[in-house]
Amino acid sequence: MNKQPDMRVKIGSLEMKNPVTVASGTFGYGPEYADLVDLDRLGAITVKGISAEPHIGNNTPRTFETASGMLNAIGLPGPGAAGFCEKYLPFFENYKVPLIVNIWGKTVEDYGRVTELLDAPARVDALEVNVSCPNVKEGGALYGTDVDLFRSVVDEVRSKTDKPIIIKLAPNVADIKRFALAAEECGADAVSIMNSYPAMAINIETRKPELANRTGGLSGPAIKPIAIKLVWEAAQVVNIPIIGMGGIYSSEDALEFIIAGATAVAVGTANFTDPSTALRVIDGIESWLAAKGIAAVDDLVGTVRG
Amino acid sequence: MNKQPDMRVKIGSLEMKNPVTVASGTFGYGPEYADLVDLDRLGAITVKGISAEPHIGNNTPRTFETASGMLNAIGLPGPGAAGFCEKYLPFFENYKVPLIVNIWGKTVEDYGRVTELLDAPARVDALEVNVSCPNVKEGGALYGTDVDLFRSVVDEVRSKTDKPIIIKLAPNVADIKRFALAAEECGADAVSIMNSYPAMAINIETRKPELANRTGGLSGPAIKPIAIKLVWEAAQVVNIPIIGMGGIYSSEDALEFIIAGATAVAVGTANFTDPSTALRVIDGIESWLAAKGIAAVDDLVGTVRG
Amino acid sequence: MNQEKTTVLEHRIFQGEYRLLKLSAPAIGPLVQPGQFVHLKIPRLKNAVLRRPFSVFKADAESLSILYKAVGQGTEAMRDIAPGEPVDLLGPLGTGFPMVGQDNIPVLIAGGYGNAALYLQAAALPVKGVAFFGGRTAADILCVEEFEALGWDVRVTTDDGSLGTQGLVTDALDPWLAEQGAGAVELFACGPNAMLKAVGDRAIEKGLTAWLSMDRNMACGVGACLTCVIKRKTETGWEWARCCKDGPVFNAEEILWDE
Amino acid sequence: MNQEKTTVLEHRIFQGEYRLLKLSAPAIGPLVQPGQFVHLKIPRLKNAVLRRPFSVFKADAESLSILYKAVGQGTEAMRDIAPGEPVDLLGPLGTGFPMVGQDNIPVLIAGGYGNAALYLQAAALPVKGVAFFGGRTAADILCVEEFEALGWDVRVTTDDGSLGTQGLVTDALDPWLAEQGAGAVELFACGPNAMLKAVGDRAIEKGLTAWLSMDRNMACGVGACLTCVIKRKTETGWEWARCCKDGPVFNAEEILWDE
Ligand SMILES: Cc1cc2nc3c(=O)[nH]c(=O)nc-3n(C[C@H](O)[C@H](O)[C@H](O)COP(=O)(O)OP(=O)(O)OC[C@H]3O[C@@H](n4cnc5c(N)ncnc54)[C@H](O)[C@@H]3O)c2cc1C
Ligand SMILES: Cc1cc2nc3c(=O)[nH]c(=O)nc-3n(C[C@H](O)[C@H](O)[C@H](O)COP(=O)(O)OP(=O)(O)OC[C@H]3O[C@@H](n4cnc5c(N)ncnc54)[C@H](O)[C@@H]3O)c2cc1C
Ligand SMILES: Cc1cc2nc3c(=O)[nH]c(=O)nc-3n(C[C@H](O)[C@H](O)[C@H](O)COP(=O)(O)O)c2cc1C
Ligand SMILES: Cc1cc2nc3c(=O)[nH]c(=O)nc-3n(C[C@H](O)[C@H](O)[C@H](O)COP(=O)(O)O)c2cc1C
Ligand code: FES
Ligand code: FES
Repeated sequence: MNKQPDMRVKIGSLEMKNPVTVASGTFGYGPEYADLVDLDRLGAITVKGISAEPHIGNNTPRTFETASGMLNAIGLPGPGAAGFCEKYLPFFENYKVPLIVNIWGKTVEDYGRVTELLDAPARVDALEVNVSCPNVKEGGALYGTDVDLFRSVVDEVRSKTDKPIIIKLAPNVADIKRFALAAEECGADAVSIMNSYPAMAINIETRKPELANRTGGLSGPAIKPIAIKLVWEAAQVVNIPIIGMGGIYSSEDALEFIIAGATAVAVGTANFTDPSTALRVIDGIESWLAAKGIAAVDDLVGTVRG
Repeated sequence: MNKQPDMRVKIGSLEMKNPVTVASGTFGYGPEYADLVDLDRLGAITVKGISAEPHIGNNTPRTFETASGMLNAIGLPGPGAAGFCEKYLPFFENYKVPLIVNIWGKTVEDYGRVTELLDAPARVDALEVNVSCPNVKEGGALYGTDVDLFRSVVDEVRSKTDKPIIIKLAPNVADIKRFALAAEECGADAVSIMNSYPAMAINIETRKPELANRTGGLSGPAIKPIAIKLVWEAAQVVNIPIIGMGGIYSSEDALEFIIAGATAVAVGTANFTDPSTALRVIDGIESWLAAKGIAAVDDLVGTVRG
Repeated sequence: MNQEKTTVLEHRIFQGEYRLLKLSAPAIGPLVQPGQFVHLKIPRLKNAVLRRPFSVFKADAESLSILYKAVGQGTEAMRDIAPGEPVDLLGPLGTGFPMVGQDNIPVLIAGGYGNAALYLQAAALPVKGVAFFGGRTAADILCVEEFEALGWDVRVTTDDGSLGTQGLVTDALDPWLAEQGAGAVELFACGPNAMLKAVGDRAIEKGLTAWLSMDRNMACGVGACLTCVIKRKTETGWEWARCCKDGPVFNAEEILWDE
Repeated sequence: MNQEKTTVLEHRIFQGEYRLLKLSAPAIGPLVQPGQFVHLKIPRLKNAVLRRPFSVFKADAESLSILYKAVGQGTEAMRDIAPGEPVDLLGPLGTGFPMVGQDNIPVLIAGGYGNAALYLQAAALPVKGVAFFGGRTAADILCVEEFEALGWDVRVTTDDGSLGTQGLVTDALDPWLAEQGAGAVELFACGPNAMLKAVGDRAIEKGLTAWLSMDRNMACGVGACLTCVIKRKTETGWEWARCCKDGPVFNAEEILWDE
């Protein structure tokens, strides 16, 4: 009884020793939480979104707290692919944890370029593709909500790397299944669900939006029920693994995602509330599986009943 | 100074003495809260969704609490239009409060029939059209997320009544503006934003969904930032009034919706938390306007800056 | 039905895992009928949108009290309620127990918080019959002495035999019922669903009247949201009845058990 | 930087609207440098996902304390923190104040909780110069005697003249600065943005070094989320610097004020 459960999962060819990563943008580029969290205990690290060129991001205020959640409109500032490789990849030489780099672009070509730049370094284990970005060429249409644009991005990224690619779906669509299927058809190794939800808050005294960017993305426990539904729906139609996220604060939350259909999960906003969350989630999943006599976390994926 | 502000607003030809109604499904058919709330103080009452024929609704459990919100999948049980008129309209003879009846159907013809049945009684002041329903004829496609089906419903309802019709938009679309504009083009008098957001929770011990219907709608403070964004977006493109709702718990919340672009607001889930919410919201808006020296609540609508 | 800002008069461990919360409630207290409940807004639990329903244990002109056990985030947060703190209450809610029928011997059957839910009825009934209390272990059996002081003949069963007879409440009830003449007995029950169903089945079988206080998750508590529905038999089949408004107390004959 | 489950040793009104919260923090307390802060998870405020940053007022090998004022839902909920309650803390965080330059006279300038943020620096500086404290009214001026006891020459200004001179802190600072020889003075400031900018402007104008502790809304507090950024001048223009990691203390020369 209570044998050590097998916590390993695979995202394409990426092997994670447990199903827990951190959500892009909530864990910096790696070093920031290293004092508080033993990075090598994570299934993988997912770093903040990187584009081909350096990017300045939005003005402040960039975040705002809401009921059981928060808004963010950081605006994807970052050092660019070359800057990231120079500044942060050496740090990861001291760690064994798999490294997932989140990427984005303003044009399809941008996505291709950043993929090429990050395909080269061996330390980059997988790419997560953020498609919740406006396409400057197409007048701001969103890659994540227009299925043709979406395909063009996935095709482009796929054509530029053999590393596992994870497509991070936008939640604000009428039918997530179409996008999950399109990702699978275009050769993606996995999808991740969900990005933060487009939202807004207005200060009634100043009558100005609380974020400099006016709108931002809602994350945290508030959105968990939305994320669970989207994961559950996508899991009905795709065979590629799903990385589930949205308000995970506990191992129970993570197990809910796994039962809904997620092979792995990511801890996001919870890092701000409690940096030990991801480690607690890993331990909690393991002891729950052991207590239930479930041999492997993979056996639990998508086992929702009724 | 501090003159009594003008709280009146108009939704098509419907005159509300203040901008606050209650959200359909959270306030029963009228009598349920009458002991606790002076109904005639409300700008309008909006009752639970009514269909042409009586309907049985979903099995239990029908609701589930989530972080700063709740899921519901009541399944639109109800006495049907004739039953409603017989059982509940006499009650309203004792009140002066405007009565908005929320309607729904499983086919376009259903929408037409319930409209006809509710067009007759003079006590029904306006219809709010719930389009977040699956169309049984079209294999479950949702009226609220398919713009052609959406138009067909609005056209049908419009053709059957001259009473003000308010189209209640589904939030789970990539671009709310298309639906708000379509409603306006089809002759709707107003749109209401938003219905609860499709969502889900799973019990990890039983591995069963927490709702008998598996999925349900997320409401409450959790979704307020989503609702504010949708109201703000729709307000950029339509000239008809918007009734804003989603997590309103205080006059500050209501003012945020009004500044975002809502002419009126509805209090939903908050009725369960505190039945006095709607009255507190009315009083709070009034004294805030007075304190700021704003002459009429209408002057505040859509005055977001920057 | 009122909404009242009550004040905490007393908050303490009552027995085992049960706590007693006594509130100053001059608007609600005097109106309470046996079997009714209050809907309590948990102070400071800002991520919770729903109130929690609790049977009224005792009530008088100035106050009321409830007995509760921590089973989830809401009831756990209730343990932080401080003396003197304001607590927003809706009540009294629901349709409680009727008077016992003429010449009938009343029998109370309780498990868990059912003892609290039946206390006012036990006090109000003019005739005192037998009260069957069941629970997992001794600590779960509440208020035996209080019911005895009211004049009830209390029979206790526990799953582990730590108090009274070992077994289920029905193990004590059945032999006792077998001794009674048909029609002379009327049952009033509150406890877990399985117990209520067992009681209801026996009543129907024996042609007795049984009043069951049903426990359903609630949202509004006042009949508006249609969350708490149970299937009630009609001539042609069944309809939904609202546990919060049409109940929580139903005649066992009305209930369609199909879950 | 540590994450520590601290325990509340003391929680009381300090002065006016300010409260003192003293925590047993053996892992964080001994590491604190002047000008650093802690990131506090507010107990029981379950609808809040973000911690709140507070300057460390005092710290020793076993404990640390903060001074705070209720300005919103988070700080209001903090008033419910009970003695003995566990409080989750991250700290010490950020880059604090440097030592005063050789031969410079240190000058402290504080408004609001700035007095708390400057206390450890006031204690650590080997030379004690002049401390300018500004506030709306007398109740906002904290710790005058404590700074005097450390050997500082404290000059108070209040908007309403209820303590010290009437006026802004700069009204007292300017004439004093005018009397000093250039280069002999080094400024350390914490307070509202307008005050910090006024201090920075004066320093740049006069060629003095000024260290400003900046206040920005924060999410992570550790440099990961890029919420708290301010514009820092570079040779070619500016870049974002993180208030929580690269600051909160910045050299006034670095800061690009454009808001
Ligand atoms: C009419 C009525 C009277 C009641 N009287 C009392 C009383 O006098 N004393 C008392 O202690 N409790 C009573 N209850 C039950 C009480 O309302 C629940 O224990 C409480 O709502 C649980 O809230 P929670 O947030 O702690 O649990 P949740 O977090 O909501 O749930 C935690 C666990 O409790 C279970 N649970 C949730 N709601 C209920 C419920 N209504 N009944 C049973 N289990 C539930 C859930 O399934 C879950 O496993 C009564 C319920 C009703 C409907
Ligand atoms: C490095 C640093 C050190 C600090 N040290 C102290 C201290 O020692 N004592 C102390 O009392 N406060 C200190 N603060 C400010 C403190 O963090 C805020 O007062 C607190 O976060 C407000 O939380 P809230 O939930 O009560 O307010 P919210 O509900 O978040 O906001 C309410 C109001 O407070 C304002 N507000 C929110 N955050 C801040 C902020 N960071 N600064 C100023 N106003 C804000 C909002 O604009 C709003 O008007 C410090 C802030 C920083 C960044
Ligand atoms: C401050 C912040 C920054 C984020 N930055 C990114 C990003 O750069 N790229 C991306 O794909 N997602 C980004 N996200 C979204 C998260 O990765 C995650 O999808 C979302 O927050 C939902 O998970 P959560 O509720 O656990 O936070 C960001 C989220 C937050 C809160
Ligand atoms: C229990 C419940 C029942 C509802 N029933 C209906 C309904 O019958 N028709 C409808 O259009 N919306 C219905 N809604 C949606 C609400 O009217 C409202 O749009 C939504 O709850 C968002 O507002 P809130 O966050 O203030 O609750 C229901 C919501 C709840 C919580
Ligand atoms: S709880 Fe709302 S109808 Fe019973
Ligand atoms: S608060 Fe996250 S980077 Fe400073």
